Amino acid sequence: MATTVAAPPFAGTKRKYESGLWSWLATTDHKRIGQLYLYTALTWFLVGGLEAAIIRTQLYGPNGRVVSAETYNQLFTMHGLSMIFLAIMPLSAAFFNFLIPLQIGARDVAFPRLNAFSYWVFLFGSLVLNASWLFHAAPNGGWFGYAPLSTPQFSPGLNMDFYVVGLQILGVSTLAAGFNFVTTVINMRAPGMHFMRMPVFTWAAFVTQFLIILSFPIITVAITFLLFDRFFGTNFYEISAGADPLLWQHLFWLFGHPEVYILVLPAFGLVSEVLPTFSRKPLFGYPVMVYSLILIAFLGFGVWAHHMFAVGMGPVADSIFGITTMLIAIPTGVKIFNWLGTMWGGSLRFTTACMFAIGLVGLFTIGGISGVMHSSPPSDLQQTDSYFIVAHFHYVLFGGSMMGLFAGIYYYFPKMTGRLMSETLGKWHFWLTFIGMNLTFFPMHFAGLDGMPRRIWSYDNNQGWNLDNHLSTIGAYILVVATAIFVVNLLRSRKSGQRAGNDPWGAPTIEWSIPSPPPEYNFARIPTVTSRYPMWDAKAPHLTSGVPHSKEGEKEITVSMAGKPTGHISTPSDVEMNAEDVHPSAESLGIHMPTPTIKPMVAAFALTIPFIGLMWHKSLPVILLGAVFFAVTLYAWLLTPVEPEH
Amino acid sequence: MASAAVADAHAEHHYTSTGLSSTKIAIWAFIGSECFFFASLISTYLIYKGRSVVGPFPHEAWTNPATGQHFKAILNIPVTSASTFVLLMSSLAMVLAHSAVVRGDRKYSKIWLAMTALLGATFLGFQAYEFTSFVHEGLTIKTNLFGSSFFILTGFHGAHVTAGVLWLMTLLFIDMKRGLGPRDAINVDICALYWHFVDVVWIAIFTLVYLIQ
Amino acid sequence: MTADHSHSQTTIDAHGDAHAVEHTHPDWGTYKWVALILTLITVAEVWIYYTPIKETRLFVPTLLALSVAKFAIVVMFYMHLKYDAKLFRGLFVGPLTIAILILISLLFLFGHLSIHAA
Amino acid sequence: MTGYHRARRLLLAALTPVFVLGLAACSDVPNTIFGAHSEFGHEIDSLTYRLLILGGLVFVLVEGLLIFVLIKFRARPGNPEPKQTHGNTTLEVTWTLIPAVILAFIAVPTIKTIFKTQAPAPANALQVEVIGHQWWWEFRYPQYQVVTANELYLPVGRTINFHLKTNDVIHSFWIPQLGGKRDLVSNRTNYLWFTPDSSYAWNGFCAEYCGASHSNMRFKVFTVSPQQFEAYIAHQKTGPAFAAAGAPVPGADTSKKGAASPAGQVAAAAPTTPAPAAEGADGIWPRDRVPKWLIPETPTPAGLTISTVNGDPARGAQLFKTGACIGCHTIQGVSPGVIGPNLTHVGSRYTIAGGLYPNDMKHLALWIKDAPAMKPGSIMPAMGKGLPHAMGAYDDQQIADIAAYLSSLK
Ligand code: HEA
Ligand code: HEA
Ligand code: CUA
Ligand SMILES: [Cu+2]
Repeated sequence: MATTVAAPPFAGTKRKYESGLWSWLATTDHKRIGQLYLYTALTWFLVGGLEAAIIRTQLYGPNGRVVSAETYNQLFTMHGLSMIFLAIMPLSAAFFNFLIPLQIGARDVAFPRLNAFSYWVFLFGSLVLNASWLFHAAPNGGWFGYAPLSTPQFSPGLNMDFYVVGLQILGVSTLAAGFNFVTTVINMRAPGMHFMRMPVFTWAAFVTQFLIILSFPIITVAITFLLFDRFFGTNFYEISAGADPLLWQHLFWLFGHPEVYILVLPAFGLVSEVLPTFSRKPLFGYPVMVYSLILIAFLGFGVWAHHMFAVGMGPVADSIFGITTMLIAIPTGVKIFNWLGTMWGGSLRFTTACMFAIGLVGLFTIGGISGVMHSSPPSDLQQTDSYFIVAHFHYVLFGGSMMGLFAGIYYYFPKMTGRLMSETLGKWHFWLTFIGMNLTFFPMHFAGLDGMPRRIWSYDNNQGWNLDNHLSTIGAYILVVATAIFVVNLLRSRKSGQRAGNDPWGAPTIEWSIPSPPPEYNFARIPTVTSRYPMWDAKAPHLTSGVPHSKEGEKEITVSMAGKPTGHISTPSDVEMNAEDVHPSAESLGIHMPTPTIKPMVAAFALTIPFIGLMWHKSLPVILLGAVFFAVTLYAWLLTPVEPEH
Repeated sequence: MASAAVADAHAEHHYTSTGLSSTKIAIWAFIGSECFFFASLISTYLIYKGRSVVGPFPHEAWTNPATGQHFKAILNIPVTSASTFVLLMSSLAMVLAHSAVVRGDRKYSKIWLAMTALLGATFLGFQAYEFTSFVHEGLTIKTNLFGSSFFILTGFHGAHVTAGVLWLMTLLFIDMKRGLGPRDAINVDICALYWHFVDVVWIAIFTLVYLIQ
Repeated sequence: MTADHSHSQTTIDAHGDAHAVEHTHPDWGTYKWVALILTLITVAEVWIYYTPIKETRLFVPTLLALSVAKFAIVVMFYMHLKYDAKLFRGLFVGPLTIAILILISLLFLFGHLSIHAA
Repeated sequence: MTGYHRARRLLLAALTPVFVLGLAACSDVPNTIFGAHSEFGHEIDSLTYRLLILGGLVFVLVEGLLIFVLIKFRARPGNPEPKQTHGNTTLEVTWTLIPAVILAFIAVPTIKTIFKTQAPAPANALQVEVIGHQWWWEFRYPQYQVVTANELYLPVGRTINFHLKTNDVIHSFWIPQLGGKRDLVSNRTNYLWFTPDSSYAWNGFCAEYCGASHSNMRFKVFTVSPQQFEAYIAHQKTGPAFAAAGAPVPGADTSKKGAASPAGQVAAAAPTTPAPAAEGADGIWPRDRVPKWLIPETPTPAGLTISTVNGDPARGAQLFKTGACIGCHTIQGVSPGVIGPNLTHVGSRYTIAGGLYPNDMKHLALWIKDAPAMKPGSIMPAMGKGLPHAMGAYDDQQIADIAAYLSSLK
């Protein structure tokens, strides 16, 4: 269990870089980077949602004329891109950053500066992608930018240039983070934190990183081809040269399907943390939960062509991909049922976090079932590219990923900020989201079954789609309100939320044994872990005694917080110990933390320059200058040691 | 991103759960990822094999029906065999450099590092020659599907070699400045792993692209 | 052939890094043989390219076999995966396998391979 | 069939709540995928019903269980700390197996249906070439050398084998009521076959995003009696009703993809007699049987007006022949253009512009005046005088004349 000494009295000299804007630009602290990810991603979520709101307004009635067809095409493309690459993935990344080191008992990630680099590349990439709006030339080829529509012949404008360049930059960020977290989980676990003791979120994150580092190279290649086609006249997707459009489709979905699990597994992980805490029971079937994660990820590489059932791959391929796709329902089902098993016999506390987690269990299942309906190729011929698909993926993406991430935000906000989010506003947020989300996306099933194709700018009257679309749009507006409430709650609670102790929820894992927010070094002394639920072993021996997840005779836990009696289990009323400044400094504890540096940020900035040069009339000087600048910053960064020599 | 890992390992002289070096884990993860990168490039080359609507072609001559212009088969096996051998030898030099560093043998570490970089540069020289002569024979990146997929595949491999050469020269530079000792072994080791992987990729390319028709 | 080499090696760089596993590399004694074998295989590959074998249906399988051998040797000895921690083997062989499977299935999907032809 | 009826009954039992909602959500549903009107559609339907039933089952089971748990195990003041269970192998095996079994019940019929529906089409099938264009449809009957656009006539009871090709980007051919879609993939030809089993009119859509006017790439399908189909074909083979003077142009290059009908040969063969006046004799779907949802209600762009809609066909014919129109459009015996839709019998269609507007003088005239305004991204340039990027400089009267000419082409 987590054994960490009560820290020596505070010798408080603020280190430089410790406050102000500079401290954020130069930070290598995984917790700060996590928050940078969080707030950036939430902003993009609002943008993506705003795009969605406009889409829904346009579709409210037949023959809508709110936006032009061209604008509409840019809107849904950017909506998809923003939500997937700028909202959900970075939101997950926020939790990877903030949580993994805390959950495995580490001081930081394996490569703190690479971590900062990843964030800054993400930020600049997302800005480049959205800069397209300024030129009225946002990507307009759909989020999977099918060739040949995306080739210069059919998309001569800047639009798809932004797509290519934006995704290429974002890819660098995601890959860099991927290697970083793989290494972190493998190598930075505290003593005794065996793989099969790791919190399930860390497991989910770990598996996700493999999906990332194995699937992103593929999209990188696909996009590189498109980049060369668009900028240097190669023929990869050039129809007149005999190119085969299915090349893009296969490469894209080879990435695209693993991607959808990249989007949902972290949410699964968060829910697997939240449900046990609020059922006051350990996760049901921990090993199976871990194996199913691995199995889902593995199968995820063998199903990509289920997005292509209408392209005419022939009966054999259709059958194979249909079957492999169905198989994925099994490990996923196991997760659903094990979550139910976790709650079964528990004593459920319906906090906002818990409600969102339960929301995932209920809503993701709906999306999963429609997914299985797609997996039957002949039936999918009637479903594909209709609103039935749109319904499916919003149930899995909003009902799955977003619900899980909201649960995570309410659950971990106190650990990030030391303050609780308002439960009242939280409940409002949940119920409005729950109602709005179903009202938005359930009717889409019917619209789809009634023959409404997706990605249509406007539809005609008396096609039988009007009511469905009215409802969807009203639902979307409810979601806008819900989200607004969430934003307000978040901003207010940061400043004036109720103080949270180390462990406001009575949670089982070691990140709750340290102060909220944690000191930069996380653990005054690296804990030694002897079970899956160390905090429960310590706090409620009578509960956990004799239970396989804990070792007999090791029940006492000392929670590291300045001047607090050991063994104390904090409650939201422990106000004083949360103020940042009561933490003893790293020096006073003789802990060496990485020196803050802005080199990663500069390097990230340099990296984007060649891409911009590419779009800017392929200006060779800019490209070369950028490349050299990048090389220089890279050397400057890599040749300075992480920590002051000691 | 692997290069970013070189000096960046926070965990290097801290406790690690596996007792293994973090940078080394990262580089292996990176290599695993690179497998997918090159698998995609090679797949594309093979998929587009024989699908070009106009020549020139890799293995057989072609006369342009419109202009009557004649093109001979593009690929030049003897030259490429030579460059393949060069790259193979560079791998040998690399391992010797590494064990020299591990031994703390300043003299030979410098020699072999330099030798590796030199052989790598030679390989690039071969590739430059190959590319220019192909262009003269009428195959550019724009000519046909073969041209596009061939130049991008081998070009990206060449880019990897270039990065490797720069990395080696950096190590050589450090060696000359302050000398690489056993405690730097790990940094040379990961560079070596990268270098050998690039070599291994070429082994696949040489067979799948050049020899098999 | 490698056992004693790697042994002597261990003692040499024991002071290198804390972990013997990582550094039981073979040395020149092994490397020269490896290099020789690799060279011979390469020669063989190019040689059969210029022999009648090229026309037979054995050509492709032989070449594949040879390059797989080369590939494996470099990975095992030069990248010392043979001597190194299992973890690294997993990190490399796992992805490599999936990547190759994907490559093969793509060739099937684009009709370059098919059951009866093969 | 019977299987599918049983399935349907079961379904209604299992999914009443969902269906009530469903029906509420769509009172009048011309394009529903259910109760399809071809054997292909039936195959798919029965599979889809099966999926809905089993899916509904899982849905009810999981959500029911969830709600039960939430009520039963909610924290109440003073209830004891729950028992710390860590899993239960038998249970976990069970809920691994049950889904597996359910999936088997899905997989087997799925595979069966795949091979059934993707078997080669019967030899005697009617061959129809479907060629996608941004953003309209070209339909060709190679066996009859007939080319038409955006409105497709099919005989009931005869299998139709579609050859799906595209002239540019990927499109997707979808008639929800007749069966599932197939993509039109550049540099490839896809096939899709089915046998319509009842005579009616259907909406068709482009289902794959294909650029600016993807939403405006619609088409209409009429399944007619074999006799009526013969009449239709016969009529299509004749020259335009308004046989304006002018020698048949030499056959347009048919070898080229997307080329027009071999005007030369056909025109030579076909006496250019005026089309029979009687409704139906020309095989055209009778106006009084046109369902209301077949006729588009698309509003015309604000600010785009035409001052007159009564023109003189004869003058229109002259303008057409001397104007830019001939560069893009084929009118049998008049013009060879192959870029736009074949207009030989445009007057006998119910819609124009890829099913976007009803085919009347007003819309025709507005279309000719400013196509890009009428249909975003349209490749047909504006013809009206003084309009931005206008290709022609026709005043409203001239436009009305051309419109009159075209509508006369029954
Ligand atoms: C979070 C992202 C996410 C997730 C997790 C999933 C999960 C699944 N998806 Fe989905 N999918 C998308 C995101 C996602 N999808 C997106 C974005 C698209 C559209 C892309 C685009 O075109 O723009 C898409 C499209 C898509 C298609 C292509 C449709 C088409 O375009 O024609 C298919 C086809 O098979 C499919 C199938 C599945 C299946 C079988 C699962 C399975 O993993 C679901 C498994 C889960 C369950 C089944 C529920 C729980 C299980 C039980 C309760 C056990 C019992 C259940 C049964 C026995 C049925 N999805
Ligand atoms: C995780 C991914 C994700 C999420 C969360 C969403 C969320 C939503 N999506 Fe979307 N969607 C996609 C991923 C996602 N979507 C993808 C991948 C596509 C396919 C794109 C393509 O075809 O290429 C798609 C396509 C898509 C379509 C189909 C477009 C078409 O085919 O023509 C529609 C139509 O209704 C839609 C609607 C919505 C709505 C209403 C929401 C709502 O849930 C949004 C809710 C969020 C908000 C409402 C936040 C906004 C809040 C405010 C603006 C308040 C501001 C307040 C303050 C600033 C204080 N989405
Ligand atoms: Cu054609 Cu969409
Ligand atoms: Cu998928």
